[in-house]
Amino acid sequence: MSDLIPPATPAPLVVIDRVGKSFGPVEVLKEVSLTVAAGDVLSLIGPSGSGKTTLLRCVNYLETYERGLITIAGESVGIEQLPDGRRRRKSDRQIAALRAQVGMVFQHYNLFPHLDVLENLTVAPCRVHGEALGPVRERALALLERVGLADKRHRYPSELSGGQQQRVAIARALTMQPRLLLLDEVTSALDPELVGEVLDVITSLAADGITMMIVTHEMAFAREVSTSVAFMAEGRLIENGTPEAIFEAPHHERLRSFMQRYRAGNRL
Amino acid sequence: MSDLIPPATPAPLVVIDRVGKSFGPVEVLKEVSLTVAAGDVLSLIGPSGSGKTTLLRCVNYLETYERGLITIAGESVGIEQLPDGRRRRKSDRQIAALRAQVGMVFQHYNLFPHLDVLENLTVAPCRVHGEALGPVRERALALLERVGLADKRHRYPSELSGGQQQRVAIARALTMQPRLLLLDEVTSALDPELVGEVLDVITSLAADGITMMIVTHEMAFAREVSTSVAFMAEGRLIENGTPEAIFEAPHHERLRSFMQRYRAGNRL
Amino acid sequence: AQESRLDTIVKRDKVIVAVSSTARPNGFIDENGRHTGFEVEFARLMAKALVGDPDKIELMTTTVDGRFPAVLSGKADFGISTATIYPDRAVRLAFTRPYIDSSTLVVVPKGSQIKTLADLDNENVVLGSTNSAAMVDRAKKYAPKAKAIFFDTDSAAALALKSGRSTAWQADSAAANFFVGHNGDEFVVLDGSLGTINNNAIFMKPGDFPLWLALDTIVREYVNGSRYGEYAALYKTWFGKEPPPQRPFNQN
Amino acid sequence: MLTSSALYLAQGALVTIGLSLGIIAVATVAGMLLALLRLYGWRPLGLLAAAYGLVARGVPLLVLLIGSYFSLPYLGLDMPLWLVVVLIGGLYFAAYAAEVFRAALAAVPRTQWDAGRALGMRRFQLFTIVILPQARRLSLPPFLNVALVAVKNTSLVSAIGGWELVAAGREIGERTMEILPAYLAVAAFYFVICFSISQIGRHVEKKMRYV
Amino acid sequence: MDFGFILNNAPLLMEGAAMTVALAIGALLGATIGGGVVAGLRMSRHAPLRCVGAGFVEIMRNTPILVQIFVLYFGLPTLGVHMSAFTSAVLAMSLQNSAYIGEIYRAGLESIHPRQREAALALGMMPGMALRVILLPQALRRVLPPLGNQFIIIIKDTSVASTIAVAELTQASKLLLDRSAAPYETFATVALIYLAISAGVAGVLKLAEWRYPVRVS
Ligand SMILES: Nc1ncnc2c1ncn2[C@@H]1O[C@H](COP(=O)(O)OP(=O)(O)OP(=O)(O)O)[C@@H](O)[C@H]1O
Ligand SMILES: Nc1ncnc2c1ncn2[C@@H]1O[C@H](COP(=O)(O)OP(=O)(O)OP(=O)(O)O)[C@@H](O)[C@H]1O
Ligand SMILES: [Mg+2]
Ligand SMILES: [Mg+2]
Repeated sequence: MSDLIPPATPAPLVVIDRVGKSFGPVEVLKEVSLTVAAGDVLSLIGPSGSGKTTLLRCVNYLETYERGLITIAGESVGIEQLPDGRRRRKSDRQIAALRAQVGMVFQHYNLFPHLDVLENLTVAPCRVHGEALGPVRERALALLERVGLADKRHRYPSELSGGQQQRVAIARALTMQPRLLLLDEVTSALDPELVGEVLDVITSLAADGITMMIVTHEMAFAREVSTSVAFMAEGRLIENGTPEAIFEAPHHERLRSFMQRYRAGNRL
Repeated sequence: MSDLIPPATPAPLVVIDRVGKSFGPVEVLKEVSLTVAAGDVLSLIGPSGSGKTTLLRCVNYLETYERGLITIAGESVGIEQLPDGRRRRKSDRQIAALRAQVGMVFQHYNLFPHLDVLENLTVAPCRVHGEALGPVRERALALLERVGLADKRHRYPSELSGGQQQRVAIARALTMQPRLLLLDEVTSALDPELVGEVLDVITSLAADGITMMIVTHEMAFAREVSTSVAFMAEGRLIENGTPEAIFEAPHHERLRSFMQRYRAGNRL
Repeated sequence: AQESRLDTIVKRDKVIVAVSSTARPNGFIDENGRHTGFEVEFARLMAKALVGDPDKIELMTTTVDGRFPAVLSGKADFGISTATIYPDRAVRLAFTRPYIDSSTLVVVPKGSQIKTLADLDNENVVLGSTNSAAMVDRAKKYAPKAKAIFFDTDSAAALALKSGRSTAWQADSAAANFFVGHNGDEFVVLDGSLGTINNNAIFMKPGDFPLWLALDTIVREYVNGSRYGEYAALYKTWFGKEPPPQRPFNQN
Repeated sequence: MLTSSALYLAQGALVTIGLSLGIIAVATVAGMLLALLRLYGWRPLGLLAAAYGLVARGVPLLVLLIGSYFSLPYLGLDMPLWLVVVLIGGLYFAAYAAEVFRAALAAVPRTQWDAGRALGMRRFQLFTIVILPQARRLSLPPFLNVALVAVKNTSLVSAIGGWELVAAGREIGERTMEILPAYLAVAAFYFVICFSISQIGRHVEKKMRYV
Repeated sequence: MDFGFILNNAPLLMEGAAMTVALAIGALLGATIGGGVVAGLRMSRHAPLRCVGAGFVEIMRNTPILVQIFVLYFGLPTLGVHMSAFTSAVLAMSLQNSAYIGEIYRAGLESIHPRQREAALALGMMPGMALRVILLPQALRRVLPPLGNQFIIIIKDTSVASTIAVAELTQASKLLLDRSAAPYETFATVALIYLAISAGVAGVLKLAEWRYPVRVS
């Protein structure tokens, strides 16, 4: 099984091994298997309701999964496989330690409304890692600068426009200096200028060796930024490969029709 | 002034006349003037934080404005200009009557969490306009069918994915059969397939003669669907015109640089 | 001048009396659910004298907190509810002459260190009682060294003695005798009474002379005069012994 | 004798239930009005409502009951006891309920108001269709608290000549001079009453668990 | 109305008021902390703990404080446990109000959108820290008004301690009433003192509300 992979080899950072999940009677993830190598940028694409968000949440163990196993750097996520085959939830401490290395940006931003922009960025590094405020502040301000919001550092989230909130959420995840970053439709509220900027940010992060999993609907973005692309539909992973393979030479019928719609939309 | 325009002439449906608005010390709308003819589809584009959402909210009087006047079909929105120059808020009844004719879809959907999907659609026509449930239900189901969610009619919003919620929100606004529809980044949470569908919906609505104001970051979408485009930056309306004029022959420096980024992004 | 309450009573052909339902044996609900007790039955005798029928009476049951407001507000015509005549009270309430002399007894567990009333004045004694002015004053006067604790009702004070929260309990003779009568194998009454005799009297709103005169006269006729026989029978029923002999009011 | 005591307590419990329901009904309506005044009302009226809340909550109910029941005759208002209790108790707990409702109403996000307004709802419609149903869920547990305190405070009516469960228990206790078993029996009756109310509350709360 | 005797007995009332404040402070602290424990149990991931929490809440909330106080004060000595009247009163009030306050905490926390907790967890916070740093500060503003209610109820519930011979304000007033037969003056005075104490607590809570405003957000 996947947790037998020795961590010394240049192993994939994330291994998703036949993961299944249901909400009540509804099966939303069906035997999804996928690996993400360290330094990879993986884009998850697929129609609405296909389970992309759910899969991302499982990688962070914000959602539990009933079947299969996810491992990050050889360590299983959230669940311990006991020798007798039973599954046991890991301790809160173990789960938190894992999450501290995995950054996540949500589709709904989920900023903390009672903290101002700067506090939103500094609260986790200071309280979770016990870092001193000074350097964290520096880092946070630099990140805010990078996303063009340094002047809004003392505003509260409710006083920001949608795109501004989105950028704060990205900066917040980055202030934790994660080794794996999960992004759920981070560009949806951004204008083309900013999409370009975020793209730059992500590219430079990739260059820094940060592994990323990105859920997105913007194919151009997916194509530009990622080293591999995975297509999901109805809870299954239908096809994955290099961006070229997926966009130029889709095998699967479902993916082909999806791409067709996309090209039809983009021809405009 | 704009409220002197006789309603008999083929007048513009929406007239925004030198509108200004501030949040405390921050001026977010500066002398914005714009007209939208009946049957027009206007796209509002511009960088994040430029005031697009705020302008849209003013048209619905969800946000008050301190300077200038907005009129819809010759009737001033929210504010009465008294002969002596003072401004007075209109009565709740007047404001509600106006809003009932103006549909709005929010960036964050704002569905009612305590009502199921169908109830979200029928509540306003039935309770506000006193229409009979029967025909409203028919209409609502037809709309749900059109956005591909007929099978989810008894789900609650919290059980839907982002894109599904987005589509319910669009259907909810349409059930009111508005003559003016305000859309705030309605395609941001949709995958390309659905963007295409929503596009179809919007095109057919335009064919039905419904006037629309659309805030969007997707230039391809803006170009395809709209009869005119307005570009905002830093609270000002910088330039407006036909899609061709804006996308092909931008005059203003600010718009040109914005378009450049967009093309750079889309070349991928 | 205002109409006297007396006329109201006669016209109404019924009296309204504030009494207690939680002070055995003076006023309580018996096993059959009937509201009875010495004071309640005495109230019926008052009704008999006032309107000619002991059953032409409406009993208004209040707690200690509400008994005085009940008559001051006029909700009740007068009250018979273990009210001791007390100088401070007489400023604001009108009292008739007393309808009973009661004494205060002290109950202790059998085998207690406390053998006499004099033993009460000791640091080790915890003296429980109800929270009435007379009890508080007596505790201060006769057992200043003892720790005094006060409860809302006699039954709570009795419970304190039973559970060891107090080592002695001072109570109205009626309540003390009743309790020891039921728990005779565990508790005894000390000899003698603590302090002087209390006078319990009918109380009413002040300033209504005709009513006061009528009530006072009726009480005199029961306690000292022509109807002593009825009073004596009532007394015997509830306290199991003869009442003090007829005497002029100022005797004690 | 044991059964007759139980019957006696049951009669008292019925009175307690009746008074409680009356008080809770008045408190709910009046409390909602007070909360509305404080949140959305004309400012001076809002301040007045706040002052009312402070005073009404600060003064013991016993004092209010005695003060009002025995003073109303002076004002020429000779209301029956139960009516005084329901009104005074209701207005008293309205002050508590108002705080609960105020917090719950304020917790409904502003975006919900926006959504309702955009659909052309007027204030009242918006409030009843969108805001109130959502506030109900948040207010339920603390409102249940207030309701249960109200139930237990009905025992104060014995001070003004009323009779209910505790009075019945005390009468039995004083008759036998055995107060503890009587009180335990009273507690059992209270438990049945209050548990029923809180179960209803929980059931409603569960049904509203949609977020 | 004649308040002369009240002035003469002012020391008695003041001593009573001081005892009332002492009882209230003890019970407020006990219940505020106990409420946290109760809410923790009620919202626990483990079903047995949730059951314990629910059972505690039902028993405490659905029986009168008077009976709980009697059981602690009169009942426990027969089991050999001796607590002073003051301790018994504070303990009984703390226990009962832990149930009430626990429910208030729970309602407040459950009203915070689950996404907030997720965001905190995703940043690597432990559940406890997410609670302290992210959830509680947001819940506080929704909880302050009902919490204020409960605090004031506690203050007035201290009067039950008079039934077990604690010389607090209500007992002092009953004595004064019994002595003077002046109910209106006595009640008015006592009401004012309770009002003053409650207003003090309400004032402190208003300060907190100033920091965590209760308004539509
Ligand atoms: N809490 C829930 N209860 C029941 N069903 C759920 C729940 N959350 C999600 N689902 C269902 O699971 C499916 C997958 O949802 P998910 O949010 O992962 O989709 P997605 O691929 O991210 O879609 P989108 O692109 O629209 O965001 C959807 O059909 C959704 O309705
Ligand atoms: N309540 C508020 N208080 C203070 N400033 C606000 C408030 N709401 C919006 N703003 C500011 O007003 C400006 C315009 O905001 P608006 O939401 O209209 O932008 P937008 O063009 O819709 O941006 P986006 O594309 O990111 O949604 C922003 O700079 C924002 O920070
Ligand atoms: Mg999603
Ligand atoms: Mg916007």
